[in-house]
Amino acid sequence: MAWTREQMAARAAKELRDGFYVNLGIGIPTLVSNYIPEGMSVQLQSENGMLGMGPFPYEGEEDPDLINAGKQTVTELPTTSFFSSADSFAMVRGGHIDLSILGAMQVAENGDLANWMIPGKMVKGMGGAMDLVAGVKKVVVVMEHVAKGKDGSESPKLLKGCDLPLTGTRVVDMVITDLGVFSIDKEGDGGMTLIELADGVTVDEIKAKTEAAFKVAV
Amino acid sequence: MAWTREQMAARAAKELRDGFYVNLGIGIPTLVSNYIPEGMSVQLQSENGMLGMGPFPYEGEEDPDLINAGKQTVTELPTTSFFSSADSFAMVRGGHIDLSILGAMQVAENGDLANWMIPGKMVKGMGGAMDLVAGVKKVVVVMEHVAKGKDGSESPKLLKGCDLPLTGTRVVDMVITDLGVFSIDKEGDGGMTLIELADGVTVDEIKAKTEAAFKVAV
Amino acid sequence: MKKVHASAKEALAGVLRDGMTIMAGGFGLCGIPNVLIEAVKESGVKDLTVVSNNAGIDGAGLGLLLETRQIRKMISSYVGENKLFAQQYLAGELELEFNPQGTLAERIRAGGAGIPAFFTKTGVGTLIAEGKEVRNFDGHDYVMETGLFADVSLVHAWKGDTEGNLIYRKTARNFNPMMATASRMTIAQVEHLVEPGSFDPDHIITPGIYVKRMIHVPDVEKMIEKRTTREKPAA
Amino acid sequence: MKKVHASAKEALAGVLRDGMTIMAGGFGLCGIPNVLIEAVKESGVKDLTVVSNNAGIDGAGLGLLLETRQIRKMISSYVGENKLFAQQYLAGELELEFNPQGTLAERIRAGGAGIPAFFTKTGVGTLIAEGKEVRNFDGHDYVMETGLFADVSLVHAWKGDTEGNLIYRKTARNFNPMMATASRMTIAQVEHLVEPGSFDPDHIITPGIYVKRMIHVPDVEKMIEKRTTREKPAA
Repeated sequence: MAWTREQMAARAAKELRDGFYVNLGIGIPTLVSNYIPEGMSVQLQSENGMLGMGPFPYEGEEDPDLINAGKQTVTELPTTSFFSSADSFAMVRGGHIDLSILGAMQVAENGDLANWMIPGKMVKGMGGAMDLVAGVKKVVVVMEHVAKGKDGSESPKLLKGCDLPLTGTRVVDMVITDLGVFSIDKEGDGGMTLIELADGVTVDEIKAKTEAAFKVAV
Repeated sequence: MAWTREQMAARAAKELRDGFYVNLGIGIPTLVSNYIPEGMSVQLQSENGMLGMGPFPYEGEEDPDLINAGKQTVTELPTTSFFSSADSFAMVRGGHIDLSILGAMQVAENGDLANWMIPGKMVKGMGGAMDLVAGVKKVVVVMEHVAKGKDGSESPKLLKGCDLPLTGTRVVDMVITDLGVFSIDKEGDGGMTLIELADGVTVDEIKAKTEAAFKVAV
Repeated sequence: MKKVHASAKEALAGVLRDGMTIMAGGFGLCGIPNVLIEAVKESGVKDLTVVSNNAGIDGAGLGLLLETRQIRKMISSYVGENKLFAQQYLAGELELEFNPQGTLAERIRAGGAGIPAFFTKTGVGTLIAEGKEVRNFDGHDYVMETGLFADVSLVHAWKGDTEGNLIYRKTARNFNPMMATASRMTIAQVEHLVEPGSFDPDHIITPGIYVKRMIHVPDVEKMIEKRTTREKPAA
Repeated sequence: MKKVHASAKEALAGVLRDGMTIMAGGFGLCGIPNVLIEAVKESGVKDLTVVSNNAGIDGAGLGLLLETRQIRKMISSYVGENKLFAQQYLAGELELEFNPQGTLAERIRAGGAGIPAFFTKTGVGTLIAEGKEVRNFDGHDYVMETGLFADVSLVHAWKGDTEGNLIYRKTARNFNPMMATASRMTIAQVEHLVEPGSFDPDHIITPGIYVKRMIHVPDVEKMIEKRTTREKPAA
């Protein structure tokens, strides 16, 4: 049985280490904050200018001056600091953030990532995604294993090469899907390796739903 | 009779305008702050990270954390702000400072400036001088008209071309010496023009002590 | 030099002209100079190039200037929240230059800091790098990006003194401090206007040198784009 | 992650090696990490490249590491206050790379910000530009300078919380904030050590992410290089 969104987030949380500074994207990645192990110090960065992001506020305590990069109201922690967008992306681009967990439309077996535009559709913009994938030490993608069309058809998202416009080249270190976990040797020629299977999922099922070539080490 | 150091500083102060942000170099330029006209708002920048520099402290009130770019103890004003060296030179290089008044070893008729090293002598370094002359909107040099050797010989400091290593090329807008005031068309080909004489100084005296070609408009 | 003006209209007097470039601070609707934007709308100035991370939403922020078609071109990183924007863009009435958010922030900082160009690895190998110089430093490729400098910057601050020193509040800081440095004419709206000397000088984020004009907006409306809350645990 | 260490020696444990590059904050003797510098001296590490605006004075600051000949090369903007420096330099025992002060500050900021190179007009047409690329942007020449990144940065702050968030005092800020961002291992000495939550988060200059280790130096000695005063007006 494939992993749920919650299970994917819980799996992604296993990449956290004590003392890590982490940037979480919108969607499933946001859920990862619910799985930070007790006693582990993990500070969340929000690229609009905040380090040490707290949970959503209680109703009635929202502050319009205190939002995250998804424009949601959030709260402070004792560890919090605020800074400008230039300082925030100096932090991102300078390689100071340990881990970025984000969603994707497509990932290629060499680590190329596409997650910001579909030609022909209205483009909303890349926001901070290109900076994050270029700058953060380790990039983990969390996404559904396949894309589902309106007609119910399925198409692979783990590809030999992305056909959508790229967000970054050779940037993804790990992909967590509802079916399993892949590591990518983004700086070498080691390609993609399946390192974990979701409960009840077989290598054959993954092979059938994956265009990218991958080694198996489960 | 040639101007005194105080008179040169007073003359330089005439270049101040209400609302100006000004950087003053070490020596005679520092004296200019004594001649800011009553009622005129002029904020002094110190390139080590301070805007709105106050006078020297009263004895016993020196603060080791509060110094100017010449490493002298200074004081705060109600207008003061502090910032990093990177932010300070962003301010300088970005053209936000209206006026820099500084000393010089040599100035050429095209506005070239030399004030940081003499080959063969121990070099102390340029500090912030190169940034200031490159970045500040208007650069005024205040210096003795001629250099005096140990044997009493005199050599001109206003030259056709500097022979000492340069601090900046085509950077000086005005030179105030003990003998008079020169403007320089640093961006065009207008060269140097004598625009004021110190009391009792003649154009002929200046011509005799100046290597640079200059027009006369006094 | 009196920096404080009685109204946004007065603060903008003599600075607006058709075809000019304006920077506007804010991230989403957080920390936007909304009172100044409204005055730009009322001025009727047009053919604007606007540098701002987002384009407001329908009916608020820069969305106001889209309604009146005063904007010819946006330089932004994300414009997703604005239907009117999409409509004008798809109709070819609006130019759009996307910048990665960090590149946009750094281009503005560079413009204010006298840096005409810099290299970044953001966007290498993507559409963003097309037509730009790519150079290798120490084995990695970087793309050259240029500084941005505007005719006017509009910023929002929490507190300001009459000298122009500004302090921002929480994530309402965002693009405001860099934009304050990157124009010939920076105009700030401040929620709290105080006398010089009211601030600890170590707390000032934007030194007064950058702020040419100011207005006091004591009761400024602040909107929340995505109100998100959690439930209070039962007592 | 415990960042606070009991002593400078403990904070430096395992990070020093011969031939490494160290950044040291401060301007003159103002805001220098003197307790950490002393521990570097005691460690005996040698062949250091030190990035610092100045080289201390005889017997204080980086002057200590000159006495013991632990420095092979300085990257600075001004070294005028140090006779031992002059002596070792003229004897060819010490390498020296002068950077204009603003270029030095920006190179450090760039190194910390992931910018391998940038253009500045500072130094165009001077010795500083020799051997470097000069390029014209909009009719003006600029020289390309590269980012600086060190193995270790030593900084001094006024206050720090145990999370590593730092606040500086007056002009003791100077090069410390950029240097904190531009190394793999930033170690801070703080005069006041407090618990997280003690600071208004809008006042923090260096976010804790940049600080790997800290020591508390409650009674640190601060020297004044040029004591300059004026007379009190008669009462």
